[in-house]
Amino acid sequence: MTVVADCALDMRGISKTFPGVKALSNVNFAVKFGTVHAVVGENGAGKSTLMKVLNGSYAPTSGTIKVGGNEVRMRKPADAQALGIRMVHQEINLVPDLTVAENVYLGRMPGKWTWLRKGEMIRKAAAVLKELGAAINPRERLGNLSISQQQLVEIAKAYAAQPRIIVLDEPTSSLSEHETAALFRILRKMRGEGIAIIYISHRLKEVLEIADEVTVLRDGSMIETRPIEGITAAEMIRLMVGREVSNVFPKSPAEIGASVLRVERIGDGASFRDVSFDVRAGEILGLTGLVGAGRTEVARAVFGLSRLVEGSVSVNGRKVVINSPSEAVRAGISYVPEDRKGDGIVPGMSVRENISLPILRRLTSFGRIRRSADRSLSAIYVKQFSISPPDGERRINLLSGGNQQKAVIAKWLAAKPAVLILDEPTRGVDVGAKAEIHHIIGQLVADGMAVVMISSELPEILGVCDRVVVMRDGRASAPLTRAELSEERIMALATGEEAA
Amino acid sequence: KTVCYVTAADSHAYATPANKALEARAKELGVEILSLSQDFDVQKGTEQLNTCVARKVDGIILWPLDPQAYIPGLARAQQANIPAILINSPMSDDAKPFIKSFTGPDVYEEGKLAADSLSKALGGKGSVVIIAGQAGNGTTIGRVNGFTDRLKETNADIKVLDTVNADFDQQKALVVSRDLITRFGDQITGVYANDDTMARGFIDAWKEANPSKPTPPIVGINGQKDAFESIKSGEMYSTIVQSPVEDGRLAINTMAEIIDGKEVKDRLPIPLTVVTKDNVGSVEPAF
Amino acid sequence: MTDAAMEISGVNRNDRFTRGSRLVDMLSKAGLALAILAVVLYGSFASPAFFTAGNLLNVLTSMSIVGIVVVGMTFVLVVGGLADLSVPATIACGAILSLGLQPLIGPVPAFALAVALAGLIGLLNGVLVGYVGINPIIATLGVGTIGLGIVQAAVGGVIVYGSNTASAEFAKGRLLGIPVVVLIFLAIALIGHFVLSRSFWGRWTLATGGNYSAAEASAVPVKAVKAGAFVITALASGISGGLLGLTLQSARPLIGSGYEFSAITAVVVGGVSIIGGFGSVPRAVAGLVFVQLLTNVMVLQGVRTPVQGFVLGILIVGAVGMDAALRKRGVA
Amino acid sequence: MRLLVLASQYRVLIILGLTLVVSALVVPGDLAPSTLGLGLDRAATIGLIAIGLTVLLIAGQIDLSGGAVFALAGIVSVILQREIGILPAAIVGILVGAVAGAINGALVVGLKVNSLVLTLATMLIFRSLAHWITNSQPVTGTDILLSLALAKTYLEIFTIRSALFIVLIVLLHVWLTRTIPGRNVFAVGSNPAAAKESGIASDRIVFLGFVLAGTLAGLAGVLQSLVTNTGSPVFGSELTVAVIAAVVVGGTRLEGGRGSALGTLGGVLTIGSLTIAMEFQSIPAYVQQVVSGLILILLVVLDRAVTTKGRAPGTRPALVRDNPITQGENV
Ligand SMILES: Nc1ncnc2c1ncn2[C@@H]1O[C@H](COP(=O)(O)OP(=O)(O)OP(=O)(O)O)[C@@H](O)[C@H]1O
Ligand SMILES: Nc1ncnc2c1ncn2[C@@H]1O[C@H](COP(=O)(O)OP(=O)(O)OP(=O)(O)O)[C@@H](O)[C@H]1O
Ligand SMILES: [Mg+2]
Ligand SMILES: [Mg+2]
Repeated sequence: MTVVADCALDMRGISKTFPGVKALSNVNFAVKFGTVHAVVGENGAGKSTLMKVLNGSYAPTSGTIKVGGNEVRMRKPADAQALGIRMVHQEINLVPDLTVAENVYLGRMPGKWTWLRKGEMIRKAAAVLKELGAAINPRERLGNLSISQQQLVEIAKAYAAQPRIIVLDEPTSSLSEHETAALFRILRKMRGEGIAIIYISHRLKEVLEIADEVTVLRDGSMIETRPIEGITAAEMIRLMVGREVSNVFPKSPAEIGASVLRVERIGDGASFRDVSFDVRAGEILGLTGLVGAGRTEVARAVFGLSRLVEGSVSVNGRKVVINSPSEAVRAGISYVPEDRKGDGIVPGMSVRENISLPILRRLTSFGRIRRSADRSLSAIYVKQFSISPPDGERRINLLSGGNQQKAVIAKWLAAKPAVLILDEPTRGVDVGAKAEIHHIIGQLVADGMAVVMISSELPEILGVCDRVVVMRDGRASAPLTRAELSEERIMALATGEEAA
Repeated sequence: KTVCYVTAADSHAYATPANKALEARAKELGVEILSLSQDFDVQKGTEQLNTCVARKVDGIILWPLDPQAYIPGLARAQQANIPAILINSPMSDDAKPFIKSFTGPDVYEEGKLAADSLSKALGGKGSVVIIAGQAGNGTTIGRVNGFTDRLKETNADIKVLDTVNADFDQQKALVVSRDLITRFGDQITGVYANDDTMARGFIDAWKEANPSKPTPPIVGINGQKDAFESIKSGEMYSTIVQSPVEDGRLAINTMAEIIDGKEVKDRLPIPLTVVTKDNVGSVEPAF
Repeated sequence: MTDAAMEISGVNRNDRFTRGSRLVDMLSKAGLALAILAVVLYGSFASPAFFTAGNLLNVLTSMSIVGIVVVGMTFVLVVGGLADLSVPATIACGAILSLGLQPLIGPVPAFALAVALAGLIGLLNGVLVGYVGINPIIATLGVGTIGLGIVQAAVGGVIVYGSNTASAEFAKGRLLGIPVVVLIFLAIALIGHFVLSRSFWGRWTLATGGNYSAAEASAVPVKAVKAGAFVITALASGISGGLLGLTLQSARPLIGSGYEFSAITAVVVGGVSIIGGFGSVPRAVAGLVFVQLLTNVMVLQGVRTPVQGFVLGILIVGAVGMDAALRKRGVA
Repeated sequence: MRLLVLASQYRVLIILGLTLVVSALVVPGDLAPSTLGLGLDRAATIGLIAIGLTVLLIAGQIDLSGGAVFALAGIVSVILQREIGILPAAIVGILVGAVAGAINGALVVGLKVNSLVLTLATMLIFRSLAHWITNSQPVTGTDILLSLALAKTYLEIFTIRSALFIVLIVLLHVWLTRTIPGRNVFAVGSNPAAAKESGIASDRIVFLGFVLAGTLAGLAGVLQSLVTNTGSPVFGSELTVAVIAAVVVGGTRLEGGRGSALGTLGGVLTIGSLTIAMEFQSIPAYVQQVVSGLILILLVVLDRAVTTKGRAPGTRPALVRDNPITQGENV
């Protein structure tokens, strides 16, 4: 195939309609070889859909695609791969029962005829993982890895295929700064090799750092493509939301009260131990650290989704023993999980049914769900959180990621908790929705709620938290107060290296 | 001496008393019984014959569930010099060379007796439905064919409206009978059920549909207790008593004779008694 | 989208969202009704005996026993429990005990005890599936085998006869011209429908089937809910078996064989998803009605048993195929 | 804990060993080669079908129609003996199995329906066909001597049937562990969406898996019919459950993505020798039922105990949660 000029990809007039949603309308999108092309937009703007069209996962309703100057039709992902297109999905898309190496080479394992050359495969996979700075054993069963490790394997898989065009759909959403840096090194190297890189992220700082060009999508339409020079984050945000977004990280002005949740020397016998912290009314406690540091496990154990083997938990000064989420809810603890698709939503149910799920018993009389109570509950939150579309009867899996996230938070607020644990509440959420979520959190603490926020995004942690606990290898640091907070300090605690 | 007994099932209204009688009698005779249950699975039975041969037993009593499938196994037993006899159900003539004897009721004969009995009840004229057992089952085949062949043989003016399978199951018989009654209504002047359980199903369906009308003459087989009650009350015309106890005892007696080196007849039927209102008081029900 | 909702959003960004799936949604709901109608029409033309009160009542009576099981099985499928294969054992348990215990403790306590013991089998299933996390097919297969083995050992294979005529009369009798079993079936179906669609337990069942971990993380007692579906099915089968015993006045260990397949067939033809999270009792019952009417028409036409099985098989293929196709269009 | 994990990894061997030891104690001469051969032959029918089912289960599918295909193929091979001779008839019988498998596969892949329900339906269809073409009567072959020859044991252990089974299962082991298509079967069963995204032709793999399962069920049925010189529409009705039990006892997971040929071999042998041992003891069928049921459940519970607790406590199951047995319905 002859490469016409340096145009790697040219998508023209792409539209895609789902039952009930026009996800893309008449989008034009072109990418040059040897550049990093960022795609930004609010949740539900259609970024992932556009990429899935490019990847052959979805057939476009209309439009043409040219790869390397030639018009192509792709019916399945294999067609796209034959053209040298590789995609790292927003959602992890790997085979849990195969080894890491087999996953990296899934669909193109090396070998003569059909015999599997295992040794070679493992060697190559190890090399690729090392290059990505990931300490993962290629022989390990993939299902045993943490999400972020799986994310790294997903990237390794695309990279190892030596594509001509690589699509990364929010690859860093579950990566730490450290791993993100390693990824960027690789991306720069690939750019140097003339590969076309499409990079989707909600983290505009990353976009400004790595991208050469940026395309903004809004509501399924292409708004603008621009070189990165001369564009600012604020301008990108304006293009994305079509309005000015002022304070991205509002500081919480709330008054701090008595300690609400206190955990003392808790451990689960495996991923963490000797973890202590407390949260007070009106306070946001940040919980941060590198990937796999054990933050999620702490939260899940406190919420009764897994077992504690040592230590104690008290709420409002009373010791509580929590063995199941319903006991946690009764004790006044709510938990917004990090894995929205897996733990957050029941896809076949409406927004209304999802919101009322944890407190269903409170809405029933004689076993029967009181319909009016059910409806008004969801109506309140749909309005308060401006969930879009504002229709509680819509099936929640038809909403965009950010709106799903708002519904999940709403679900947990409906339980009227004393303390709310949020695990990566803004992961993969666009700036607009992020600001809204931060605003909601601010309101909550102003009303005297205690909030624990787990996040990997340092600016977010620095921006909203009153105190921060840093975890490393299953151990927690002493809380840092606002005065002690700095990016360097946190990184030092998270990596275990003394700050320079 | 050890005898291998490949029975139809361990847990069955007819087989269980037959097995018990056989084993009790064996004890009296000082014969040890190795009892294997096919659970109504032919394939299992064919393989169990191999187990018997491997155990080097002194004789095999087989309850066949298929007219043919056991022949290779029986041949292997013969090669190993193990005498074999059949209990309860016949096999095709091809099996003759491999067995010493067949003891038990003649299911084909039962079909014939049933045909005669029903003919008599109908005065040689009418139209009947047959409620048959499991499709493909040897007993079903014998009992149905004996019946229809006999009707042909005697040139009776009796038409078979339909033959349906109800798997020797009362509930299934109830369901198919409802449909038969809806379909044929008053055309049904007689009923032949392959066993009393299914006859019961028909009676219940009839009473549902025509609460006040008396049932047409119904002929069953087996001689169960409840069939006797039905005959007394006039709901059923006749049944044929085939005693499982006799069945079991005759088989082991015959095998004992064979082991002792005596010659036995190649066909030893157990007595079959047709029970109607006339003799229902004087005959013992089978089970 | 309601007008009020439009007002709240205020902006016109939401005209991207339409309700494209409505038609397909309707079709998947109405499909079965149309199919039933077609069978009824065909049956009425083909056989004069079909559209008579007597015949239709027969169909209703015949389907009542399995219908009770269908109500329970719906819960199992909706909760994501695939299928309960121990139904033959629970039916046998219900039938044999409700007859066998009559002379000892009287008909009503016998019935109650039979159903309770059947429920115990269900509890065992439920614990294995819900709490231990064993695949339902394997668990119910194993428990069913064990249960049936014990039942057989207990009665030694002989037939158990009923000894109480009053209870037999009641079970075979009619109330207002409708057979008692039909009334019991309808009552159980109504209760089942209420529980699944209106009560918190039903919502929990749907949520657990829809996304197990999300339901767990939403404070739904998922293990109990999953186990509950099997207990419900076992209780239903126990009742069904008890009624079967009472109407037949006799019971054998293998009395319930085949009921599990009939029940699953009905539920699946009714369009209840086998992966869970979706389905309702009326749908399952409609599936049952359809299968039973079709079988009835074939019987009235004198179609032979093997051919009936053949047609039924093709029908299930058609039903699940259509359901899958419609679902794919309805919601991707 | 360690011990449990070990026990679970080698459970098939352990159980098999236990069964053999116990039966050696209670049965005179059980460990004689001829008795072992008996167990093996007994296991061969289940085993042949289990080979196909192992592949299907790993690929996240299930086939309940095996028993019916078994009967149908046997009937065809017997009926045709008179017309075209024994060997061609046998081949046609096996082909019938292949075609039945292809029908299953095409329907599952084409309609994108759950295979549990679909093969439940085709089971009904194939079984009805078997009754239909035989008019529900068993049919008889032409050559009874062949049956005897086929059932002969060689080297005191192997019959043709059991030798065939052993060879095929070893081949399956190599294929599953050492070849790319073999590994892809695991991928398809473990996460169908990811397999598809990676360019693996999962539809083709699933389809061929069904063809394989059908062919092997056909082969087993033809062999059975030759050995008994009979084709019967009621053959194999108890088979499917036994086969599933054997495969699951062997450690293959019903949800797809995990399993092994050697495990299946162990499972099949366990069930075979268990049956023989219990039969030698004249244990009533219902007690046998209870025992097999208990073993099945105990094994699966043990498996559960180690797979959930074997990992560090508190860790959560993998993120990718698509349950492949449900694959097809919501792609
Ligand atoms: N399979 C689908 N069926 C129906 N609607 C869909 C489907 N996939 C996406 N959508 C809808 O299409 C729109 C665009 O979604 P898409 O996932 O492309 O957004 P996105 O820009 O990637 O958002 P995010 O930043 O949250 O990942 C959303 O409204 C979404 O709800
Ligand atoms: N799916 C999983 N299966 C097995 N172990 C896991 C899984 N997910 C995480 N772990 C392990 O649990 C430990 C703590 O992980 P956890 O997810 O709590 O960390 P985290 O700080 O929340 O990081 P992140 O959420 O960014 O991955 C790690 O050792 C990790 O390897
Ligand atoms: Mg996206
Ligand atoms: Mg985490």
